[in-house]
Amino acid sequence: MKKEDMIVRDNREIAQDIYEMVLEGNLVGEVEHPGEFLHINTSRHSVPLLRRPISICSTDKQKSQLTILYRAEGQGTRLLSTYRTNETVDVLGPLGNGFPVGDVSPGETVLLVGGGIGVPPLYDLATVLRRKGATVITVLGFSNKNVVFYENHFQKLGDVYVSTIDGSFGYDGFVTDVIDQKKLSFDRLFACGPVPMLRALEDKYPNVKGSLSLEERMGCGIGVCLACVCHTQNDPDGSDYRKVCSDGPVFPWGEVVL
Amino acid sequence: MKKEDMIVRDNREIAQDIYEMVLEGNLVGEVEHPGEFLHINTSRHSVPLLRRPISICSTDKQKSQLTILYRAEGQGTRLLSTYRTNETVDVLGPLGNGFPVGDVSPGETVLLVGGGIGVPPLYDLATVLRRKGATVITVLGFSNKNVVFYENHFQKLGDVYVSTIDGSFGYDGFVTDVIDQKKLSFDRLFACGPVPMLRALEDKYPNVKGSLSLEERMGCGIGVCLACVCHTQNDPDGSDYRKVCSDGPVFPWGEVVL
Amino acid sequence: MSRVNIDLPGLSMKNPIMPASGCFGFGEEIGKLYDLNELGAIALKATTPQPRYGNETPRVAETASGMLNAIGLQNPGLEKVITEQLSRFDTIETPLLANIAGTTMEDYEKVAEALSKTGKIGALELNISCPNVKEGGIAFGTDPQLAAELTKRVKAVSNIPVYVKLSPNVTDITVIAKAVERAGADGLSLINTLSGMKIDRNTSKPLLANSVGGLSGPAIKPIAIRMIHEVRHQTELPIIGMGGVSTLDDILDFIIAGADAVAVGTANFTNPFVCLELSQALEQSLERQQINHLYDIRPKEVHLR
Amino acid sequence: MSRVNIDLPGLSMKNPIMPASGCFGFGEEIGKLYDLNELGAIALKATTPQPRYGNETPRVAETASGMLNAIGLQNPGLEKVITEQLSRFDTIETPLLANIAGTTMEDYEKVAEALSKTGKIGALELNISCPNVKEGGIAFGTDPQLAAELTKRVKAVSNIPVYVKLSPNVTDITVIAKAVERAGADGLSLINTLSGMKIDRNTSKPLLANSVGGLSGPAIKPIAIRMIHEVRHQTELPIIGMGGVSTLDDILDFIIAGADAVAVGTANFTNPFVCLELSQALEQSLERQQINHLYDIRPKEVHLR
Ligand SMILES: Cc1cc2nc3c(=O)[nH]c(=O)nc-3n(C[C@H](O)[C@H](O)[C@H](O)COP(=O)(O)OP(=O)(O)OC[C@H]3O[C@@H](n4cnc5c(N)ncnc54)[C@H](O)[C@@H]3O)c2cc1C
Ligand SMILES: Cc1cc2nc3c(=O)[nH]c(=O)nc-3n(C[C@H](O)[C@H](O)[C@H](O)COP(=O)(O)OP(=O)(O)OC[C@H]3O[C@@H](n4cnc5c(N)ncnc54)[C@H](O)[C@@H]3O)c2cc1C
Ligand SMILES: Cc1cc2nc3c(=O)[nH]c(=O)nc-3n(C[C@H](O)[C@H](O)[C@H](O)COP(=O)(O)O)c2cc1C
Ligand SMILES: Cc1cc2nc3c(=O)[nH]c(=O)nc-3n(C[C@H](O)[C@H](O)[C@H](O)COP(=O)(O)O)c2cc1C
Ligand code: FES
Ligand code: FES
Repeated sequence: MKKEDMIVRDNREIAQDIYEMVLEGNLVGEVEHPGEFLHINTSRHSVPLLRRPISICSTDKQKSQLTILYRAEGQGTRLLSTYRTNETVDVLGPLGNGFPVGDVSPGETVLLVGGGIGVPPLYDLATVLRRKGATVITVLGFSNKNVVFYENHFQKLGDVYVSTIDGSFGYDGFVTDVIDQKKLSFDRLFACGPVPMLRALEDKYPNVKGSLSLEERMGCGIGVCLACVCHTQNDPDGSDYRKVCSDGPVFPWGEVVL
Repeated sequence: MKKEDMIVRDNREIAQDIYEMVLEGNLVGEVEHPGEFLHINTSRHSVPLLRRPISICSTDKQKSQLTILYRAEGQGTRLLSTYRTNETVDVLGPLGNGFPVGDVSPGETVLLVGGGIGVPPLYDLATVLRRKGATVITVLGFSNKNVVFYENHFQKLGDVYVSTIDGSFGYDGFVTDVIDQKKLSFDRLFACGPVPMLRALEDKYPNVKGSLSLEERMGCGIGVCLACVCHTQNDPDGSDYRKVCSDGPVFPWGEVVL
Repeated sequence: MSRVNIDLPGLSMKNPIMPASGCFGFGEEIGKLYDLNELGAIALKATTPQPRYGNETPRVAETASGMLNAIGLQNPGLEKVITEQLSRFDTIETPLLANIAGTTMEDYEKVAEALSKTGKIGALELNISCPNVKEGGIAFGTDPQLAAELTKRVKAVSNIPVYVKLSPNVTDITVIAKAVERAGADGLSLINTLSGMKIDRNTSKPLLANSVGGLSGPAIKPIAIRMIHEVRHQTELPIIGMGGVSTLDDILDFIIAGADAVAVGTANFTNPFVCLELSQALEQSLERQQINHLYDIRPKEVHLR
Repeated sequence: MSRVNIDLPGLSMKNPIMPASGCFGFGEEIGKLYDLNELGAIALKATTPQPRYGNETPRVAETASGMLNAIGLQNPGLEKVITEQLSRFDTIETPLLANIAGTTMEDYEKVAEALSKTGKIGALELNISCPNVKEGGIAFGTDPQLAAELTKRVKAVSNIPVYVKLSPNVTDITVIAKAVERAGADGLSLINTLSGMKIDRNTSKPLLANSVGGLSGPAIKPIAIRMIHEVRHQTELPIIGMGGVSTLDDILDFIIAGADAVAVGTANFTNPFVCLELSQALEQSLERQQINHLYDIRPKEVHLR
């Protein structure tokens, strides 16, 4: 983990309010697993005060560069969208555990399910899985066609199905509808996206092998402040917990309460 | 008075930590007297919260442009120094009364005395006085040679004497030392600079015709909050006051308590 | 009935927005910038029986997302307020909330009686919470019994509604709120500034001439919201909420937390047009969202009144 | 004797900087980032007799130059703190300040006695001011008599110095400070967080699951400075000052206002290296200015101790 002023190499809007940012710095050398995240200080002053957790979408270790995708929505992410090439941004990372790609064997079929701004970490994951010889099927859900992104990127790595809630692009409905309709079968499932999506997937496939990546409001991002805890599923007295930032953000299927 | 997002046309360091900024906007059309000031919001968020009062140094009504000079020192002025050409900055102004150039007759000799970052408004003043046919003598005091600015500009308008406190440039000592040494004589005196300088001038020339421009910490800049008051000199019960922002910042010689 | 008009005791407001006391003077300067009829109401600068010069300068200091002020209740005094300031509003329909301060109960009574008799004031606001003057009513603001007695006495001499402006510098603001409610207050204003200090490291002394000043601005908003929420659940009185409001979102937050109207203070210094802009933005926003009335954005529990 | 070392009861500190309780856990994570021996002291997360899960999430919310937290005293409980957390410090010389919380006086006594017996703790810090737990000692923090009684009882069972951590959510913090001083406290910590609330406009409800949270960060610094200044002039006890510290200038302001040591809370979340960086920057700055000892920057009046 490093705290580094990374250099912005690119920062552009690739879909409505969705930005792709390329950052360069030594920190890239420490990235190990897809699904790790950065904790980004979007200001040089105290507004906004807290860092923003953003997943690493892909890395290029040769160039010491990594790419993140984010939705410019609230105060911090909107500020992030104003950074220009060659400015620096204060980044803490890489943080979190990432997806357990070590468990995947060559030849396995892995289903990746991403919802909205949960899609980015799956791209790095898909790349690594392909390199390992796994077959990757990706199902991406967005709210409407204006916010669809990276469909083409994923297509280079395997079959891709895109759905939108309003039907304005790809299949009409939720990711689970697409999986049903296409009768997709798989050996393992990795998912990242809004909690209702994750919950629908867990309800549908209670016993699948796989992991999901969670979001929670964070303070420190490194396990110190206990802002980001969640309950575990088999915990009769409700005292057990996981920290999303340092025990997660990726948890084994069925481990934490959604 | 307008509140306007003015366009930055230039913003460059002209001496150590001293910046010259050119701003363009309709507000320029409302500038009337040398010595008026702008109240500048240096941030788009709440840090720093308050505007910064900065004098208008010169105006070009044809181009709807004006120039300010400021020292990048604290939080707000340092932020101001980061603005780039074509960005906009939130400005309230013009504010304040300005120097009473209407009182000056052609042929009068006017002594302008400026100290440090009190120099800027005198430049516009000198220009207007010259246009009126007055003879302008300028004495500028700075702390050292690295922070001397606009000497050449003033030279085009009349005799200029520069002193530095450490003697590293021009005459050695305070502005009052130069006036003594050079035995400068004049019909009227306009001054702007640190309070000790103004006080020294008032002590030296208690009965001169003239005005001085004051600084005080401000809230609103428009006379509402009563942050910027000062006492008046002939006020036995101490209840009389002037607001620097709206009654001033320029006051007749001997009117307010320094 | 518009989407934004509201009716509070003595203040029939075309929208819920008013400048906060001390942040608008007596309307002279800002009245030149826009038509004061656009405002829901106007809270005037504190009036004391006698003229006051206030504290020495520096009177303001900046802090992170906030400012400290120690103006010290500078005002021209009761007589001049009546003769020189109130006539400005003769052609303006916006109701006035006259803020009153003093050192003794008699001070408050005197000003309240005289102002209410002018017929030009919609309601009175008792500033029992100014932290910047040693004798500035601060004890009235922190002691429930004194606050109640003052309220009762002012009510007795006033023929218009009386709001009490509460101090946040207390252990439990609901105790004071309930005390003044029982004593007959018609409404509450909260919060006044929090007592704070800034050090001037050049001198190793407090920066403000008065040492201590009142903290206002966005920094105090979470405290204001919490206190309004608490008080809302403990009294039935209308609440004029304030503390750090500068955006439309802030206005909505205050209404949701339980304020019936919202006052804007410090933000007037950064943007003298802010109250006008917020009034317009609020109405437009409700229209866009087809919300019939502002209060419909509140959760059910808050509909106490 | 370095320029920055200071000696407080139970805490012999190589510099005046320590992480504030709850903002450093039990040193596990940040101990991996730098050598904890560089710190003046370490305030540990609050320990309660039994393990606590704390509040549901969301537990944090952002405000202008501040944050609200409602962690709810999550901690592994006294037993595990002793068996699993304290051994981490066996090779570290930095003195520990163990923060204690509870619901009853007995809770505090139990934890204080057990922790002081371990021989690994330099001093205890009674958290009588956590605003995030209904039973979390908040009454102790606002009632001078209860605060004094608690202090007395904890002193009786502890063989190490006891600091009392004061709540800012009171009308007069000096009353509590003097009460615990008379009751035998060895030092004071101030300030804890201010009680605040943020509205989630998507739901029209408080954003934090616990509704109310504690406000910390730069927003509260002027309030902290004011309270430290007040308390400094009313008691002789050493003061650990905190509230919004994140820069070297902040440290100096706190020392000038009357703090004897300075704790850094929220800033650790933005920059986990901040305590290390501040320790180094402070020593360098004094050296550059040839100031022999930190306390020399204080004005004379503050030299009460
Ligand atoms: C491990 C992890 C990985 C993430 N990866 C991405 C990503 O790759 N791209 C992306 O666009 N977003 C990602 N998010 C969500 C992203 O962190 C939030 O959208 C962002 O913090 C919102 O900040 P804001 O300034 O837009 O909103 P504001 O409303 O200003 O945020 C206010 C506060 O709430 C927090 N917050 C608000 N929404 C969320 C959320 N959904 N999750 C966590 N904290 C939140 C903010 O961090 C901040 O502290 C990730 C979240 C987590 C936890
Ligand atoms: C009428 C007027 C005209 C001025 N003209 C100029 C000018 O042309 N060029 C220039 O460089 N400076 C000028 N000043 C001074 C300038 O306003 C301050 O230097 C500036 O506000 C300091 O802000 P900061 O962000 O650097 O400092 P900070 O320390 O961040 O300021 C903190 C607060 O103190 C106030 N403050 C600090 N110093 C002063 C001061 N000397 N006067 C008033 N307020 C102060 C700031 O406005 C702010 O509210 C003028 C001041 C006044 C009153
Ligand atoms: C410069 C200034 C002067 C004030 N004067 C008064 C006053 O005279 N009477 C009063 O009741 N409140 C006064 N206040 C408090 C405000 O009315 C308001 O309660 C407080 O500032 C919080 O709101 P804000 O954060 O929007 O400024 C004053 C505040 C400021 C900043
Ligand atoms: C997330 C968080 C957890 C905290 N936990 C504790 C605690 O367990 N015990 C305690 O006495 N104070 C606790 N505090 C209060 C801090 O120790 C400190 O008093 C306060 O945050 C003000 O300092 P700051 O502005 O530097 O954060 C906590 C603060 C935060 C932000
Ligand atoms: S964000 Fe601080 S513990 Fe996870
Ligand atoms: S700055 Fe507000 S009255 Fe002058």
